[in-house]
Amino acid sequence: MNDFSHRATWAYGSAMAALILFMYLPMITMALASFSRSKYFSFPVPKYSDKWYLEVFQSLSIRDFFWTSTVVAIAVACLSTVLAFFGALAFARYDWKGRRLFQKIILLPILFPQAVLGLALLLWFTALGITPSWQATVFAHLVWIAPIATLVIAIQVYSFDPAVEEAAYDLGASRWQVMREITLPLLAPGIFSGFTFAFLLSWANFPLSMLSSGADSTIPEWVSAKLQSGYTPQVPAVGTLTILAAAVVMAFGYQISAFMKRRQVKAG
Amino acid sequence: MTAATGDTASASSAPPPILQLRGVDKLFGEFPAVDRISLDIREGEFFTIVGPSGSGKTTMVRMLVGMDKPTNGDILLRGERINDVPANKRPTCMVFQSLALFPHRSVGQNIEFPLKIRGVKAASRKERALELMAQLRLPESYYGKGVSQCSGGERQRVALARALAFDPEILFFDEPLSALDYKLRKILEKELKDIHRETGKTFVYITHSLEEAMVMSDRIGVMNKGRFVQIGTPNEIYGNPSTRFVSEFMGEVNILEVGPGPDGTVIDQATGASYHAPPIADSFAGGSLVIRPEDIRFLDDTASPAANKLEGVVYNEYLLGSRVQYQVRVGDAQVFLVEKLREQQLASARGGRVTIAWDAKDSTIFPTARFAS
Amino acid sequence: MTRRNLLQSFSQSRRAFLRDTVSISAGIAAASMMPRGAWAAREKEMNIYCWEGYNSDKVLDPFRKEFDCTVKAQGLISDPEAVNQLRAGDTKVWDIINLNNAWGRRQLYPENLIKPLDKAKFEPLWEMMIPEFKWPYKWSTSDDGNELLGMIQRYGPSGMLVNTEKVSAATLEDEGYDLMLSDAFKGKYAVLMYDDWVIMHVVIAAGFSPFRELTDDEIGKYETVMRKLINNAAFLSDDMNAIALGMINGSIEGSFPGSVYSVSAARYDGNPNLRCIIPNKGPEEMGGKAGVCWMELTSLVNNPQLSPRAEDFLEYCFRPETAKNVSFAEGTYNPVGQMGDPKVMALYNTEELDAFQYDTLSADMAKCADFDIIPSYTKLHEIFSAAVREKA
Amino acid sequence: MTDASVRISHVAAGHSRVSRAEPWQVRLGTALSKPGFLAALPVGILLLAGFVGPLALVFLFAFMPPQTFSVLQAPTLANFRTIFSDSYYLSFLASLQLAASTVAILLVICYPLAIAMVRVFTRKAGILALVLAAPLFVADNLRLMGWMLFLVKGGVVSGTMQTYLGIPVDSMLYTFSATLFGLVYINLPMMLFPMILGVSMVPAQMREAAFDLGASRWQVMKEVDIPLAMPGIMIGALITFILAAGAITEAKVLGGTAVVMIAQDIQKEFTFAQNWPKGSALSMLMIVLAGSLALAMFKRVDLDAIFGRKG
Repeated sequence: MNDFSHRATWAYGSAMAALILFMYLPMITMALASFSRSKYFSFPVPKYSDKWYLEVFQSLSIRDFFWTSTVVAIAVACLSTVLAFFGALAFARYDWKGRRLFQKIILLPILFPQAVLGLALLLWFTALGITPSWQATVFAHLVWIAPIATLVIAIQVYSFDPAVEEAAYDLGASRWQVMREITLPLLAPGIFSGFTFAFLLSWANFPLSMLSSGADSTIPEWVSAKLQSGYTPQVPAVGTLTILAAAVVMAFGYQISAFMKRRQVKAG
Repeated sequence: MTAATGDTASASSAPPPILQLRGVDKLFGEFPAVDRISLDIREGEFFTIVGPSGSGKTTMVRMLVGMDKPTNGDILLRGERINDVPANKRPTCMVFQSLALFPHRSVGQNIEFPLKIRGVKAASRKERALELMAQLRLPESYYGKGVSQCSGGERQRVALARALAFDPEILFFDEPLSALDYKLRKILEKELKDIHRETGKTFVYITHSLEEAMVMSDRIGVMNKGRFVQIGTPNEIYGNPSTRFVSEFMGEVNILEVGPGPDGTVIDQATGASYHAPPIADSFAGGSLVIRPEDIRFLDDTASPAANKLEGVVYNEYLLGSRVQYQVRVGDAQVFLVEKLREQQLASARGGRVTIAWDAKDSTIFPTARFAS
Repeated sequence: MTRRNLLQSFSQSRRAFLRDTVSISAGIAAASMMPRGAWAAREKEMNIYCWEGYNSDKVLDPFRKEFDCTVKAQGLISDPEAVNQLRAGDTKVWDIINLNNAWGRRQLYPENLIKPLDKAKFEPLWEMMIPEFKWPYKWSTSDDGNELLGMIQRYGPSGMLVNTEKVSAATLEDEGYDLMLSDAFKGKYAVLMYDDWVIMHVVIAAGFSPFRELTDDEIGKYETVMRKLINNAAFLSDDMNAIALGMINGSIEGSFPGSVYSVSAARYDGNPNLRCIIPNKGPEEMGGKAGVCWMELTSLVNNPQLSPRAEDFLEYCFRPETAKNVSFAEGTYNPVGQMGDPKVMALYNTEELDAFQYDTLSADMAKCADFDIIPSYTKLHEIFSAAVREKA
Repeated sequence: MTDASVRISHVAAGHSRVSRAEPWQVRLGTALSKPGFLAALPVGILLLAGFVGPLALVFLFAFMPPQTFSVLQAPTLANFRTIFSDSYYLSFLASLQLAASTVAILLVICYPLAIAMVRVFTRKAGILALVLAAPLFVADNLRLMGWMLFLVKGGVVSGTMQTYLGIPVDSMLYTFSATLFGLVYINLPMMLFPMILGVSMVPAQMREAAFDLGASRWQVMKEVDIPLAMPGIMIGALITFILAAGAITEAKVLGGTAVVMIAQDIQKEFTFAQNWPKGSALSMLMIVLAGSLALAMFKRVDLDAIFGRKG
């Protein structure tokens, strides 16, 4: 399987474990804080309580924010998947004159500091007279997320033999039939992970939502406002629930895409 | 449609052409990948296009199936111009080099694909698929199997079955066997020829291996730099290569650069030795003398008479299955390849002194193209 | 600082087209998922832009249920920014705006961004107010006193925060801002980065009133004080929870500036040793007052399609139990003007009153000048930013 | 059957090649109807309307008089003059220094981890990647708050030390290093994932060949591993550098504004200072910096090779 000695494997293994711990330490702290009865965290936690979770579940505001976030994330995921599907074909599948340039341009929004992009979009929306709303947020998210989804799908497109499309076409299928019968099913795992990524990134985004959403606040906006003034352990409670939900979504997504890949082990 | 060109007299005995190319070329920028080709392919024949990579054969077949359009010229199918008919509307189909099997579909679904596109009912689709699988010696149990689980040869057969399910008037093959190992390739070459007989369809096959072409084809067209350099039956090509390119392309040959000598002989420009060669024109100024390795003999008795006789040392010996090849060094500069059947293997090979010989009729002269005119 | 639509040459139709393109493309995908009709009549929805507190569940959830109405609320972090958003056209979005007292009278009303209230309907509610805010309260009316611009509720004194176990309240009150700015206090306090409030208190600490134009000489003094404040701070943060946490765990002893709201939750949570202190002596031109009193004014936005629920909400906030809930919102606890009403007062217990230092509240308020607009803000803010950037 | 030669005669006479010089309109038309172009169109339009447009507006605003809100005024260099005469270079330097340190630290941390992902845990790489990516879906400020509570005095670290070991530990927050720590944490996946793509571009055979030819482990790393993984490493470094240089939250939450980063200056101009032109001018400088870095990097990287793994 690999050319590493036991000792090296062990070393790499502990480095990996340390990394995972490092990534999750703040999440663990967050969970602790969310069960702390006191608003002001101290460790060891003097008194545990689940009241913040109860408050979260009872809160109509959080329910609204949750819906807004979800609606925005679904809209962003759907739209960016469609855009990214074609974008990925242009990125990786077709040979055309502007391809190299296109590949670079599409990377730029990903590389761009989001705080600055958010402010630029604020100017832009104001200039066009677009009222801040969840629709504007969807648009703002798309600018950043559609390119990411494009990359995710493009990676799948690279492993795809264009001759398969030609063969179907040659066997009498129309362009539309080729798309439906061959291209879409073959790219499905990539499209699916693009969708999942887009959904989750949109869900977690704050810098682009902040200035564009108007009255339609999302969960990260609520979190940020609460952190700045009016902190309660509801905030880490929501954070903990978010990571759990993300874990469920990702595990589910992983199962689905693994299933899809199993059905079509690449015919090389 | 415009009438075909005037070579009808010689073709009268042959079946009518099904596919005709009239001055077809394909330019990529200024570069002609296919250069003004005219060609007739006859109904029911197994026609093979052979050429090295970059010779334009793939570009050509892509135009023939409709994936690309020619820059100039016409492609006629039974006399109808089909330049602008897209691939999915043409009654032809192709087996791809990569086979292009649909990885997300089972063997059965792959074979049924063209029927499904045509709206054939599921039951009769399956019936036809199983029929084809039987014909191609694919076990019935493979029907539901994923194509990725099939071996190379099996996948080859699935691709062929899928193409046959389409029931094309012409079946194109773009080097479909190139990825297979030698032995399997040999088996499939013969199978393909059998299927050609059974179905009676027109096959157009592309390969870079003249050897493969020889086994299967009724006729072979050798391509180089976007043009056909020779078209003919395997025998014609083998026995009478029209240019040095063709003979070189057939495999390893001995080539000597020669100039005109006295009494119809030619003179080796490297060593100054003179050889007997087939008759040459008076205008012959120089060219290549080509001798196949299997046409060179070892003389047991150095005194035996022979048109061309040389002394040399066996430098190395290569076993090629049923045959043996020897590298014989003559003098300092010259190396000859000699090929013998296994039973004629030399007793003491490496380092042994030998006399090699060949007859004038077994060699071919290709005059160098002159620069002017 | 007026801000209009930037590309004024843009035709209305094209702008509408662009807007529609965005909303349609986004809408198609999401329309089916909308929890409630996005384009429903405005009887059933209301949008609030406010300081933290009004957007809490305690306040909004009962209102949602009673009026069967969607309420969207967003907390704000800066008065001037909120004002500018309204100027940029967000009056179409919001129904209620809640800002510190001076903004309504000085800017929102003159610029036609808020709607005056029905006096006959709302003036009687003033009966509930504590003596300091009895009718006619200056900041709730227009300059000429004719129009009622909004309703007031939460208020508080702003000065410094301190851990009284480390520094006695009396000492800090006597020595004032100078004590926190002395070298002995270096590294022992945090700066709460609500920019305009930092600037205000530094001007006062420098000995002037922030509510008039400052001379260059005065600005020079301000800069000296500001740089010292920033350089000596343990850290700068706009997270008042982090500052309170620092005071609880002992890594800092005080905060500059600080108001009751930034310490009340910690007091209620078992840390009565944290306190907001207003110095006893301030600049003479401020009548010797050293603190600033803020008072939130809740107004109706001049929204072309104002939700009829907005007025209901203003009334709703004056119900005793709502007033208590606003006062005891999730994150911060503040006194409210309605505590002048015994029905409201009866809802508080001792711990709750102690959370916002009710014992000294009147005395502290007496040491505070009313919050107002800072005329030299631009210049002062530049100095402040530079000081932060150049923090040693 | 010697008719072959007749057939292959190139029908030369009377059939001359049609001229290929098509008018430019036609050529443009064909270029625009290429499927690649058509497929690129939707995202292209999105980026035009949502990226190029806004940035162009920022550019325009950067030349408007300070404290104004319209782009229809006479352009001026006033904003840039103010910026250059003021101490903004400090924020730029701080941001660049932090970004460079972040990249340096992450290069060292992520390289062995990328190797582990690609070569050691080959089979579990998918799940590992998922586990490492999951935190990305919790907003940055929340995760940083988690660290704040972890490191603050009385938090997890100091609480543990104090309660169980009796060692008093002060707050580890509100310094340059705390900011750097936050940047390293937040940007780690941005470095790790491109690096994994890069490392997986190194063919195992090439490494084996190098070992076989007598190279030491170190030499193999220097001569084979790193040069071949370079495109991925460079993309990772680029993303990390630009994102770190444009960060705000880390410096605020963990750094206690001990360092002012340039994005914070920009944000302040847009919010508390209400000075859009100056904010835009600062943004322009940021954009120029990020843009030129990106362009320089793009020149040396083949994206097909990275994402298609066609090393």
